[in-house]
Amino acid sequence: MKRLKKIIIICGHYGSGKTNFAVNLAVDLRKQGYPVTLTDMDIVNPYFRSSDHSEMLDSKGIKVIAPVYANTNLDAPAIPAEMYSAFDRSGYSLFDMGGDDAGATVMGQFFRNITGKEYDMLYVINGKRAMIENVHDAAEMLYSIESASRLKATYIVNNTHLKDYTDAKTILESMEYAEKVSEAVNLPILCTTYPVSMIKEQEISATGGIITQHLYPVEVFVKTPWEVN
Amino acid sequence: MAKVLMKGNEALAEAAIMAGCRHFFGYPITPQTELAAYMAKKMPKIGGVYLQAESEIAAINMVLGASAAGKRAMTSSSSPGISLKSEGISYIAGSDLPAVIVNVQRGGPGLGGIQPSQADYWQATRATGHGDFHLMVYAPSTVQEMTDLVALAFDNADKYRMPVMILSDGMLGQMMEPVELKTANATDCPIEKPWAACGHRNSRPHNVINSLYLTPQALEELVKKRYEKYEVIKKEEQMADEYLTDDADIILVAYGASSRICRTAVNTARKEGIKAGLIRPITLWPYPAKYIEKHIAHAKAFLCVEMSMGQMVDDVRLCVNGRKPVAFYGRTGGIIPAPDEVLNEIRKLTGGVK
Amino acid sequence: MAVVFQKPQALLDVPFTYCPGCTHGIIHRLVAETIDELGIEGHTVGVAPVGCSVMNYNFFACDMVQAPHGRAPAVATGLKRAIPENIVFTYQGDGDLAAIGTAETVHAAVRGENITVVFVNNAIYGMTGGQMAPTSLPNQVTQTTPYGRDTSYSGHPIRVCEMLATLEGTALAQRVSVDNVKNVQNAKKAIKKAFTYQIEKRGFSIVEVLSTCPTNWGLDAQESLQWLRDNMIPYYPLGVYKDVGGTTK
Amino acid sequence: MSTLNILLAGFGGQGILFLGKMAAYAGLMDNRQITWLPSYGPEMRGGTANCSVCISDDLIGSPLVINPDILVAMNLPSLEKFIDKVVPGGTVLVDCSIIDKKVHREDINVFYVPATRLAADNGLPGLANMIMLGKMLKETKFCTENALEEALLKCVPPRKADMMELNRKALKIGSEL
Amino acid sequence: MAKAIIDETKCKGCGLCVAACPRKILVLSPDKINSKGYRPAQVVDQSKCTGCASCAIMCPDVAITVER
Repeated sequence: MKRLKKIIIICGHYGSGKTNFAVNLAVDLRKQGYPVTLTDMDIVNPYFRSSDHSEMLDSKGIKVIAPVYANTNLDAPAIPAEMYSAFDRSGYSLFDMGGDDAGATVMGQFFRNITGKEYDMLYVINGKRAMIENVHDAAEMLYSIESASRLKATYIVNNTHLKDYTDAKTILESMEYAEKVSEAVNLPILCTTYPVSMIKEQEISATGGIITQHLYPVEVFVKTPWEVN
Repeated sequence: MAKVLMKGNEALAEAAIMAGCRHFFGYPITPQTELAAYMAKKMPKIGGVYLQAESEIAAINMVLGASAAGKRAMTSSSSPGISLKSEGISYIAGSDLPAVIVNVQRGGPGLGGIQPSQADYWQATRATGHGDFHLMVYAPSTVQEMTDLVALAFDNADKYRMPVMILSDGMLGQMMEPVELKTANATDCPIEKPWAACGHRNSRPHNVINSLYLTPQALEELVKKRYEKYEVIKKEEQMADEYLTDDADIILVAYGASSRICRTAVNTARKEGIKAGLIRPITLWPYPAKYIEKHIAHAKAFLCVEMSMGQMVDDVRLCVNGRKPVAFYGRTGGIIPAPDEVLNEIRKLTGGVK
Repeated sequence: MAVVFQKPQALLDVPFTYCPGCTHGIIHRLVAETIDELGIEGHTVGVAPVGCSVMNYNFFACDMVQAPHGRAPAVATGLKRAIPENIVFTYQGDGDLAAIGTAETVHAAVRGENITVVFVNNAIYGMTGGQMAPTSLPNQVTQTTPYGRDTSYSGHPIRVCEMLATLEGTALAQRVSVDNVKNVQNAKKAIKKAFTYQIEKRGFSIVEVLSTCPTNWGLDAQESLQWLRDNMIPYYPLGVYKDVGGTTK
Repeated sequence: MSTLNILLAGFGGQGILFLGKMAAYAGLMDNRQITWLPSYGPEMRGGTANCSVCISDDLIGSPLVINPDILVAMNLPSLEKFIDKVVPGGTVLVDCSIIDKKVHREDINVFYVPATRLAADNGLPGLANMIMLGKMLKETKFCTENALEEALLKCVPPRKADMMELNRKALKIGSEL
Repeated sequence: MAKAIIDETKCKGCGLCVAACPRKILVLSPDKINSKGYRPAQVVDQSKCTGCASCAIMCPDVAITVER
């Protein structure tokens, strides 16, 4: 996979799998020996957020910064001042933005902290996710995220999946969708993910299709309580 | 004290005043309006507060405020109004505040009608608002009992720091009976309330009344603690009245107005040689299970009679737990079952009528 | 050297949990300074709303009661009627006061309820993540007006002070802002006047404070103040909308 | 007979509930158990009104009178609605100045009282109810005379003391019919 | 001589004080990073401070004490 800038912002439609991708990328970069910070900027969703995985990330030496009331009973979207520090840290700093333009709006207040710095913003898409399955809608969504966050995306991450029903065919077929989105928004595709616990890379090649994108194996971290182990 | 003739609603109001209640917040709704009118007339004369709120929602929250300040506070309404109060009741329970809420039930659902009903049993005993909590629920069946239970309701609300409901109905609210008002010297804050938010006077740390807990663990712990208290209440506070149950084959179970009908039906059945008896729950939560348990061995069948499509019968069946048949008879929509209709059901159970 | 500015006593030594640059903190401080200056902390009870400032019961040193959403004026009414010798104030946001709690607000004013309302208007729902508030401006983009607030469809913003000024029971209705030093000082005077009116038993007093929401506006702290000046003040002019006048202090 | 069930029925505004209250208080003054239960439509005035009064030596079960021992009917719909419910041997008082229909049951005692006309003739407007009560006392002896006088003292508020004599006069007219 | 004392543990680095200071003697620290990793406000030239308290008046976190 292409080498990314030190500041990596992950955005997308809520439910597209942003958080799971962000957690995988953080773990991956940490494994390569870099210092890694993961900032949970999601003040919109109360559940299924990267700070849910703080303990695991912590044990791997990944610094997590979360909203003040993340994982509490209160849904006040208070941003801790510590979030400013994420723009100054050594190593990789990942930002898991909340879904949609709503999540992206939160990034707006950090505009000055990021101007003049190099960053990559990854737009995570899922061709099976209702509301962005249509290429036009996926493009619209990106534009509204970009305008709310006052930042520009640099890559597309094709994270198409259907949860338990994901199979090699789902992955292969999604590549065409990703390409269309890529063309529509004029952004390169960084990778296409596949859930490594469910599908082997060979199975995707064995479908007979042509693999046009970099395949990136991901663990499924974001789970419902009854899916654990 | 000499007996006087009073309407149920007036008796409730006077009893509350005698129990030390000096803060009443209401909103008119038939058939409980006399209660508010009585308070409006009486409170200014004794230095108390009667305030007509802009809605039932506001009224219950005024109760929350007065109770948070440490005072005995009360509100009353009828079925549709109680639905509106349910938000505030949940907050009162979640903030461990005492309060007395009166429901003079009428027919429902929706606007329903103004005639008496007992169709809010589930609402009172199962879900008077969102979240895990209970109210103590008292069901008077005479005007005299309306007065006696109000005093008890205030005492227990303070003792257990929880909302208590008087679940009455339009018939009891509107009817007159002789009442003996027992003199009481209660004040509006008869017990120490060190938790009250009434100004710390620079002599203690600030008190906070709230129902928000930041971690699910803290919230669970608190709710569990409240449920331990509920267990104590279940053990200590069950109340029921029994009538001719010792040798009864057929045991009727009814509360409030319908228990009055049943008493008449039991008398007639006895004249016909049918051994009928009546258990009349006075507390609906905690449900007086032990009174039913006593008679499961000798009773041949139970008959639950309600002014609803059958709500309390669930609790009777839970108590009897399949050991004996439990039948149900009810009228709804504001219709009061007639003693003859109940008698017919008793006859059916004894095999007298095929 | 003398200390000329420090944390007021009526604020507990607990860091605010608001976003950086959120002006709730300034308004909290003004209320606390007022309580200090009037020497009333020991007999003041505050009512916390539902909204971002729901946890302000952890910040104010006086006794506090947390109310259901929108019901703070009703809870305050109950408190004030029960302990009339105490000072009772509510601290409410725009959703709490001007949407779900409109009836409670209007009728507390109608009754001339002798309480003080501190109304924080930032034209958006902060707590739930940036949805339309009753005070959101025409054409303002929020989560629930993604194409801008269309007044012909979603209705018009409420000007609370202007509305309450028409009511007999209102003793003081004043709109202030905290976007610069001078305005903060004016806001302080208004809040102090409102509390003083309560002490003098003049009836219902409300101070509407124009405030910011950097997080949900997607602007930094300074840009937010500018947005307030450019957009909110023209729609919500600052000033005294009703004042029974003649305060003795 | 340990329980006497009385049903009073007519239009709203005829003083039906007051009539019931008088009967109930009279029972109370005789130291007996009593209940009083009104029933009316959603409209406060002008609709039908009826009132159940039970007077008993024992605890009263149902306060709702379905089969009355005594029925006082002050309009036609009330008479038609309740006449078949009266227990055999029971007593029915009909205001015959309003109801021109006769009762056909043979097993009950029916008294036709031109109460409304008598009230008007004697300058006692609105006191037809008290004339009916006087007649009811005479025919059923449901309470002692003394108790009825005491009930009057309880039921007529002091600020309407001038009404007291008029009420007494109406009761007397009824009891002498 | 006047003095503005900034409590770095309370400062959230929002910068409202920087904009409010009429003498322009406040900055968000260009080199210092506090224990939580971000740049708190600091006074660059205390000698120019007049003790007007504008910074403290605009501080949403009551992080500034002013002496004069």
